[in-house]
Amino acid sequence: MTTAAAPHAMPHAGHGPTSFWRKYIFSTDHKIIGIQFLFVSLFFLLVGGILAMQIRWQLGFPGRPMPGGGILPETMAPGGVILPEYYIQLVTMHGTFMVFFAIMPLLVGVYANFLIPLKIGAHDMAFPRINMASFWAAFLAGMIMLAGFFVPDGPSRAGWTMYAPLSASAEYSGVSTGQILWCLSIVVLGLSSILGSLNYITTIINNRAPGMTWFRMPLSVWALFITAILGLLALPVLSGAGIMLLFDQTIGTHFFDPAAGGQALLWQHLFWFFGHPEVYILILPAMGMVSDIISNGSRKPIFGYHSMVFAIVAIAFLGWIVWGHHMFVSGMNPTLGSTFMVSTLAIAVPSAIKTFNWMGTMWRGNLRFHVPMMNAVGFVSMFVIGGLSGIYMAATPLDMFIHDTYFIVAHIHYVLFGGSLFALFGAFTYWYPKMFGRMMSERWGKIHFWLTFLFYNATFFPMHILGMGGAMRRIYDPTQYDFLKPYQPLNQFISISAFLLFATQIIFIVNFVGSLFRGKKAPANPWDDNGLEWTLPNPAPHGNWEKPPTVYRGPYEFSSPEVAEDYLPQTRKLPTDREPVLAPAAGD
Amino acid sequence: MHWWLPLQASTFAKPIDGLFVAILIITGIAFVVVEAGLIWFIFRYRQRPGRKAYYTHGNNRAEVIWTTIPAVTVVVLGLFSNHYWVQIKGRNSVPPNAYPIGIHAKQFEWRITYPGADGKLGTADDFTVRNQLHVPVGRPIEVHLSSEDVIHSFFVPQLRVRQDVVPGMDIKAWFQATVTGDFELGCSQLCGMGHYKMRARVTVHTQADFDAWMKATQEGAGS
Amino acid sequence: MTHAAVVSAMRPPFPAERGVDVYNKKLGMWVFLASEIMFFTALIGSYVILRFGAPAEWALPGKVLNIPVTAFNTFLLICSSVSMVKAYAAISHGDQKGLRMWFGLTILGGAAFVGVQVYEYTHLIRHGFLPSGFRDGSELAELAAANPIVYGQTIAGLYGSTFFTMTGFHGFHVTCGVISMLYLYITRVLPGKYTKDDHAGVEVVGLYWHFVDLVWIILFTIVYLI
Amino acid sequence: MDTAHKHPNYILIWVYLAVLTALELGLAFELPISRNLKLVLLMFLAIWKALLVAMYFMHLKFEKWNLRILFIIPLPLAAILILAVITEHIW
Ligand code: HEA
Ligand code: HEA
Ligand code: CUA
Ligand SMILES: [Cu+2]
Repeated sequence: MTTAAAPHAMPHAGHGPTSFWRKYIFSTDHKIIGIQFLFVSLFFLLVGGILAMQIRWQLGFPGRPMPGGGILPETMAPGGVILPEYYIQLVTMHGTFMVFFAIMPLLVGVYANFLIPLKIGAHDMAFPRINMASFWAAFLAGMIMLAGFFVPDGPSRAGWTMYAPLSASAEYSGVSTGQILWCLSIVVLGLSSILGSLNYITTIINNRAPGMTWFRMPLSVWALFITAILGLLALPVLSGAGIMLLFDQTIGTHFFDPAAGGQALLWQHLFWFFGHPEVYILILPAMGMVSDIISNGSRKPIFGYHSMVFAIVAIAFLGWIVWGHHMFVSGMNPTLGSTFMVSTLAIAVPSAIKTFNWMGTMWRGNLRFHVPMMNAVGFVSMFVIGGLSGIYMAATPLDMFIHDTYFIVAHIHYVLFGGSLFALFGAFTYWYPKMFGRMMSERWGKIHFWLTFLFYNATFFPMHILGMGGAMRRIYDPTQYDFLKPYQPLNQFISISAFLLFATQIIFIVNFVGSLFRGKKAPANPWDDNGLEWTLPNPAPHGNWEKPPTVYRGPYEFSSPEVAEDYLPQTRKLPTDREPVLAPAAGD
Repeated sequence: MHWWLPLQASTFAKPIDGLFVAILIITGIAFVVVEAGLIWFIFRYRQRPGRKAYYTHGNNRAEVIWTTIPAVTVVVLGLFSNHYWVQIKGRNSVPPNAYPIGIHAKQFEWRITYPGADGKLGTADDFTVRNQLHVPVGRPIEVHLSSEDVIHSFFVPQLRVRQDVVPGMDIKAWFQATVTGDFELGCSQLCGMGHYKMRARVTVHTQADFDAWMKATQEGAGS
Repeated sequence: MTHAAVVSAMRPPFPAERGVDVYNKKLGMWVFLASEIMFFTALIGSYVILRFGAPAEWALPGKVLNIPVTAFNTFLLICSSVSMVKAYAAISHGDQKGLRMWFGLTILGGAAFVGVQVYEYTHLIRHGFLPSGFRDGSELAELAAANPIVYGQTIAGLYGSTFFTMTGFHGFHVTCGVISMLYLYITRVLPGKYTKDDHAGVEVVGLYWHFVDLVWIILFTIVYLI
Repeated sequence: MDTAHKHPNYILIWVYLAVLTALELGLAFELPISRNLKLVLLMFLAIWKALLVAMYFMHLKFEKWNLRILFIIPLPLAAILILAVITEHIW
């Protein structure tokens, strides 16, 4: 049914800038910027993955020379044997790259940029040049972070959470330059995120197409909108804290230095006040895109649209008042601990709403298992495990036992890999045709999904067992502890699964890169979807629509009895539809 | 290898493990409902030619149900765990007869100060040993935690006790061992490159053995 | 006529301005200011928290810092805020001359503020007040040694850390403001590019400028007077 | 730009601000009042001034709620952060 949209989709060659530099490098086109983010963050995802493999080698086979580790310098791994200080750097940088430079830009940088204008019917972002600045700032931040590996003493050694005073003094951690680079990079990244967020917020509020009222927006746009608000308000706190940490290291201030009256816990409060909203930045867009994909795959309207929106808002709001759950045993006031426990547990409620609405959407649907749908269902099933393990930790007395153990590591990876990354694998495949005009291979996509699903669970599920046994995080050599020695076979099993998991990702890389050149040419609307983006040719031209599309309904009208097909694009005018009033005020 | 929680060696173990089991049951039910539902839907509703999905935008009764049930569950759960939390970490939770032990953490060792014969810290007969925590069984122990440099964390899995040791703060934590035996005290907060080997032996004695150990060590150290 | 045609006829080229009835640049600036609030929350919040939890009393107001000079500086910034809003009022009546005068005055006020702050900093540093506390052997260090309570000797390090970080970042914001206003002055105000109906730049940079003023009002009170 | 027509008397606001600043300055000297009272008064004056700037110079008084809310959202967050961490020191 693409014909209905044809009047709006007028490909216009020569409209955009033509020189290579203006078109692909310093582009202000939101789609190109999204694609730039995509390549850069996939690179960092790969970097994070390679670091993870070294972590797993050391944990599975402590003290043995790592295959290929010989190329590392003496200061990191003499003869391929990982040193304790290098191990900490691996963990620190793995967490940092994955959170700040892979998942966050993949979700927000790529999909907020790419999808928001396409899905609300705008020509571009409200401030295209600020958008470009946001990308280049993020790129710069990534390079600064990466540079840490090449300076004397290497990158930071304080964990991705950078707890002061360890991070605040070279005397304690043993690195100065690398630590300074970490702070600088985070400040620049903060700036980039703020610029990005203000763009997304303004665009969504002001630049919606006629008829695209608030409650006709796809849930992905809703999620990205709320995420942008979180980013806008959370990142400056991290920047501020990062600056204070930087000053503690460089100009001798004493914010986090107890000897001079500073407070070690202040860092933790600031970091987690940012940090918890941050983890919702890492999941909400994934939830939004999964909602879109599940509705499409089920050929059924999303179940409980309004409660889904409400749940997103509730999660975001509650996200601000739970940060203390990372600090239950930090020496924080125990009464505060009780408060934070209650607010943390409360988040289970909106999360339950989301989970059950996804299930409600699939119920009595007509499920099409294309690759995005498989990944989306994988997301729901895995995110639930991660979310439920959060309940153990939210219970304060229990957290006293499992805090900083592998139980937490399992939680992290169930929500971030099982959650965000599965959603992303779905999203990559789903919007690939819109980005590149070709399809990714269906067959290899399915193989990749199943193998990833298998090895991913084999890698991370046993970590719960380790955690229950009391195995601490960030331990270079678990065999130091007698009570952990018996767990070594399990550690080896995890490591081997992790290597296989990594190897599986090669399928994705080949599929992704290969399809750029030899993928099947994409039909106009490959997933029979209702979204505005599919009224445009693949890939969409610069400026998107010649004339703004008019929107007549919400994005989830699948299997509507009004039409014969099982989908009904947002732009298709039925005889019963009225023209939208010109400028809908906020909130309809 | 152990597939379950470690040995229960302190009074905290019962409530904490009980809570674990309770949450395991709650989340287990939620888990089974979700996963079984998903699998069922995947098979039951997979695409078949000529069928159309059931067109609905939702159902308010269903929303109310799956909002209320989790809400009530977490409220109850919160009440229970807060009850134990107050007993374990609450501000007045340390029993008055608790036996004080000073623990000073520094990169990368534990300095453990015993009160000596008079049972009070900060007096002349105190003595300090490195990386050895000896405690009597069946008696509440109050550890005074302090740090020289960075944040460390006092963690003994079998005793189910953990408390961060923060420089500039004077933190008190308590526990009461219920069985004798040898355990390990691990540092569970990243504190530098030696973090992984910052551990100490924990020995839980009978009171008589503890007194004997104390006497022997004090003479050895005091001379 | 189709709807789309109506739209493009009425609001060329694209109906960008819906939602809150505020044009993009202004909305964007407000959104940006919301994030600035959180940035200053981190800095000011840390100050409040550190001061509240400090093991000793802060130095008494006016002992280390020079209140009269800063009060004058506060007044300068308030004046430049007024001149900014006068510039905006002028151009919204199409008054080019008024715009040029008031906008110019604003820049001057901002620059003077930065100048006074630089003077204040050099003065303080010369007397021995550094981000790390009182410099050993300096005038301030001796005074503090003689009178540890009045000068909050034991926590001078915190005093220095918070003072320089907060006022420094505020000064940085003022500097950015001055530079961007100067840029606008040269490229748009002097050539007369702003008109009665199109002066978004003045309004938007004005919002930023007032915000910076607002932050200073808070900072002046909590850093210098309390 | 419909605010163009309702410009308040800016000079009056300026006088207000100047007077309030002078008052603050007066409070900075040693006075026979308790420190806490002084603190409250100073904060009161500072917030009053800040509100004047926000309301008149930044025209929040003349904007609709949907814009005002932008400025307001961060404030409770800031308050939550500061209050929660402060309770650390009074337990
Ligand atoms: C995407 C990221 C993400 C997400 C979404 C979450 C979601 C949640 N997290 Fe997680 N968390 C992290 C990323 C994330 N977390 C990271 C990275 C860390 C470690 C940081 C570090 O220290 O390095 C961490 C650490 C962490 C801790 C600190 C542990 C410690 O260090 O001791 C806690 C404690 O409460 C916690 C709790 C929760 C809870 C309650 C949720 C909830 O939002 C989950 C809600 C979801 C569900 C509950 C499932 C769906 C609901 C149902 C099926 C209904 C039925 C359920 C019930 C009736 C209970 N998380
Ligand atoms: C998004 C977040 C994310 C992801 C995806 C991962 C992925 C993995 N992580 Fe983890 N991890 C964290 C976030 C993440 N991690 C965080 C925040 C911490 C805490 C850090 C700290 O304590 O400070 C942590 C800590 C952590 C530890 C604990 C270390 C310790 O405490 O001592 C371990 C140990 O096994 C581990 C292992 C792994 C493994 C084996 C993977 C595997 O899944 C990796 C598999 C490989 C890939 C996913 C890459 C594939 C690449 C592509 C698909 C790119 C394609 C490229 C192109 C097309 C160009 N991670
Ligand atoms: Cu001490 Cu880790
Ligand atoms: Cu959290």
